[in-house]
Amino acid sequence: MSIASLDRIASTGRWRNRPLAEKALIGLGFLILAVTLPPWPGAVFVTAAMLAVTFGLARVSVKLWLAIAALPLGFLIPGSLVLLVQLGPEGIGLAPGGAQEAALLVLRALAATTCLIFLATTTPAADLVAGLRRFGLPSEIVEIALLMYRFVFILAEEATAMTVAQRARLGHSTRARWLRSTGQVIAALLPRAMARARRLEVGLAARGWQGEMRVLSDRARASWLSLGAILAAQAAVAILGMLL
Amino acid sequence: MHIMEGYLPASHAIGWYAVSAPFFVAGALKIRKIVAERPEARMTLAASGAFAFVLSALKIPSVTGSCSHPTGTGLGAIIFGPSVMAVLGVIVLLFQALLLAHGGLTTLGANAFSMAIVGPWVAWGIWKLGRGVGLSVAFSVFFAAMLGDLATYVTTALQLALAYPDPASGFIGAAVKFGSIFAFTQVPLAIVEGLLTVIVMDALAGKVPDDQKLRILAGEAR
Amino acid sequence: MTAILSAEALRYAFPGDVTALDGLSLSVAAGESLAILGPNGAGKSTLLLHLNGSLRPQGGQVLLGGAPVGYSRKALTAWRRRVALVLQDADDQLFAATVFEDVSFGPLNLGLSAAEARARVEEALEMLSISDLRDRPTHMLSGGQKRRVAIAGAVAMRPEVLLLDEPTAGLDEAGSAQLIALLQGLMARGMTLVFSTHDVELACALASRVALFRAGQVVGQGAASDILSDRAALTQVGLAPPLLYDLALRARDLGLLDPTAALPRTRAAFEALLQGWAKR
Amino acid sequence: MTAILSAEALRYAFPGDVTALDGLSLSVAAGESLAILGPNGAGKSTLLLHLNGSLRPQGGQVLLGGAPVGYSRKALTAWRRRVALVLQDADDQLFAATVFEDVSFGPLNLGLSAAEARARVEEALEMLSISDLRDRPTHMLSGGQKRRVAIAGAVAMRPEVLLLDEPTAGLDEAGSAQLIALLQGLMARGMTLVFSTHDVELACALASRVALFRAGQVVGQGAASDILSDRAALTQVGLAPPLLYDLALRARDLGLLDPTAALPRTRAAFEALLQGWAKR
Repeated sequence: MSIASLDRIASTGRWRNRPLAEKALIGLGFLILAVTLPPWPGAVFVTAAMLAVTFGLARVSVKLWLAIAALPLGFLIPGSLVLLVQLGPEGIGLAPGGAQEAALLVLRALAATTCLIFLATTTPAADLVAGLRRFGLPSEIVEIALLMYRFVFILAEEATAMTVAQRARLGHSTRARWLRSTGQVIAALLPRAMARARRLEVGLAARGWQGEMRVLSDRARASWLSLGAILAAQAAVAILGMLL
Repeated sequence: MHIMEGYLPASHAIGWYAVSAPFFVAGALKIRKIVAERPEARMTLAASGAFAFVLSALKIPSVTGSCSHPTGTGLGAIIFGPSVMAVLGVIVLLFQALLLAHGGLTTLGANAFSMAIVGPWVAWGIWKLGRGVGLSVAFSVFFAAMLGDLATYVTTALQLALAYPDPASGFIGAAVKFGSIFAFTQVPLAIVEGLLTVIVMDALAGKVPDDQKLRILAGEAR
Repeated sequence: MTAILSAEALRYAFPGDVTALDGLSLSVAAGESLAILGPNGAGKSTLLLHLNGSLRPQGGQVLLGGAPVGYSRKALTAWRRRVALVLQDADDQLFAATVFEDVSFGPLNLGLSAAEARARVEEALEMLSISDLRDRPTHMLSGGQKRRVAIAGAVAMRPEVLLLDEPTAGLDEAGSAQLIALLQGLMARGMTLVFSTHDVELACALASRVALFRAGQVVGQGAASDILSDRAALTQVGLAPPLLYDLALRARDLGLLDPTAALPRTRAAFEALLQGWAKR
Repeated sequence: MTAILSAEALRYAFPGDVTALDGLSLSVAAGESLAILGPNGAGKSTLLLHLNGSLRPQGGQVLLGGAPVGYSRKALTAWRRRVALVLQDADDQLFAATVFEDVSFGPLNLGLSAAEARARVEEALEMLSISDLRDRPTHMLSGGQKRRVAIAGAVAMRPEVLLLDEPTAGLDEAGSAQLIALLQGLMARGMTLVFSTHDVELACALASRVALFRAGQVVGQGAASDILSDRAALTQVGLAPPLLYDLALRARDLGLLDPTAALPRTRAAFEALLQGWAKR
């Protein structure tokens, strides 16, 4: 997955224009349930609910979802297997109850990951960060984060182009050459990032920038009804997860 | 090494948020002050953060054939200073979670502690120490980046061990287990990152100084 | 003809003694479309940056409505309210997450109410034919779309003068043609345009007046039809007349065209000449 | 005619299902100069990135010298030794402090000795007429100079095929003309050129053959003179014939020009026609 891939999926997806509050409540609400409910069966319910919403309602492609999930799974496999063994005075052995602990961990981590991927595939990161303003994050920090989001794609494109150019001239054909070439890309990127920052300063000053970065938002508002329905569903999952 | 979403129990997730919060708040206050004095610092800080993000997305073909990535921790700390890096690092981690599903939201506090706080402070400390005792720039940069990197990995391993102590040997045993999976394997990568950072700092030293900025501004002279 | 904006004996050198403007004077009249035409490196962008106060001259001065400008924050704000600048690389000017949000930045900076700002944004989106892009993420737009969004962001501030740096650079034929038509639409509504370019064809299509730049100086200026058909003047800045003018001038030399007849500005106009020659 | 490089039914889509190549096939013959002509967003750059293995097709295959290519590190190295790529933005490909160092990057990566690499660099600098810039810092060059340095960096590897993405984008008239002349010089030495452009005039000046691109497919190809004078074919990709062709075609329709006569490719050639008409 390249940097722009997930963002593109979120920006072009079917749920792009659904109210932010709805998506945030679904993703974050279930995420909280995923890590607080007993993994069995709570996390299983969360996983089922999230996958249903992600694939059934938001219509995220299963193939893309799997490609995104590959990275966290790469962590989860060694991270759960390690619980199977113990280090005792007599050396390495099977941990008693390790299998169960690992299984519960896998259930919880998977449930939480489905929530994260739901958010990532339905909501552009910029929308989520902009929403942090309402949670009291200082506007300067939010603005820096949003500008960073803009710069990330521009710089990533430049870095990719530089790497392509170096590969074309065989700059990555051995490990030593790779190291030198990558160092050169990074070194070339930093002054370019700073130059971009200065040009943006000129560009925004020309638009009457006074030091604050206010924009009008034209986003859909969530209805209390839909938020209530989401909360009700989450309450049901919570109750089921605790009782069963 | 980012701890994945949902890997830590809720109590640990909250605990690490609490540990990281003061560093983030201190950095945020500092940034507010900088931005109040120079509004345009927003752009520079954002570009720095974006640079750190893109850096972390560059893949390193590691010795074992699998791919890892530089953390950029050392480079960032040396150039921008550790307190600002705490904030930029947290934003970078947030974007990594949302744009790459790398790391997570519940584990953001823990990842921020290892990658945006411990790593930069260690790197910055070693850099200052190295320069202080008269080590050359290249060696100071190398050790700062390498040890900053290693400190990050070791912190991650300790965080995991704290969450999942070994049934027989407790925290120590778990630290060895997680260390052998998530930290010791990273030693060659830390060395690579050290070397890479030296190359970058070296190349940067030969780059355009600040007084060229207007030339770049004017576009034509680019 | 009153000058709405003028530069008087501007001097500017970049660090390292790279002279960009070398005592340059130029006036912009209200309602005109002025092309700043010259090769790369002639100081065109540097002049535009001076005309809205992004750079401060090391010598000479800029006059706005006949009065010397100030460089205090307040003076700059008032100036930029009247004179908007669109940079060559739209990525240097767009920052918000969506098109609508981005275009609203300028109007809000003017201190307008949300309702008023919204009306301005709608109007600007409409004028640049990008109303359908309003919810699109800015970083996912094509080059031509980004350019139009950047212009909309400037237009939404309802400036008197719009400065554009290489407005069609990087656009393909269809994209250029569309942008030229949109800019002509802005002119029809009374906007004053000043644009830099190294493309004589663009100058021919869009300019009412042309100033020739070389090495930080104006080496010739006048009505577009005069300057763009003046081979000698264009040659000294390393350019040639637009192809149609060039051929028509040649035809005039050969007696195929009446010396008093207007030169053809479009393919269609030249084809009309061909028809005349075919009938002879 | 043997194809030195060819694409067979290439498919490529960017994440989010943006199709860039849609079953595209195209062959490059040794010694030709092939223009990949189409509007922005037609998939031109994406094809070039496939032709040197920078992107891997999701369907179809690339053939080099008739044999399917591999994507192992070794195969890619051998491939890129024969097929060089120059990107559109020269700033993306200059890394070293000076021109000489930068051009030596490729030869050194080929594993050549210092002496041999030096000879290659000198030769490449010579071929691009930039020997006098050898010790200049790369960041102090003009746009046109940077472009030539980037091409020299590719030429120094002595590839058989040179792929160029929008080689004259952003250059002024003089810069373009110079670059076109230099590229013609490379062709004269037997280099095969493949370049992308949305500029029919560039295709007219440099290409021996033209492939028309639209929406990730080749919708027409043939000798440059045929394709560029085919109004219908060009119109379907949103382009028009080069101005001179267009006028000459019109003249042909009007009976001013013999239907079998070659169309004028330069201003001088058209002026010769004008002289003919003046004498009638």
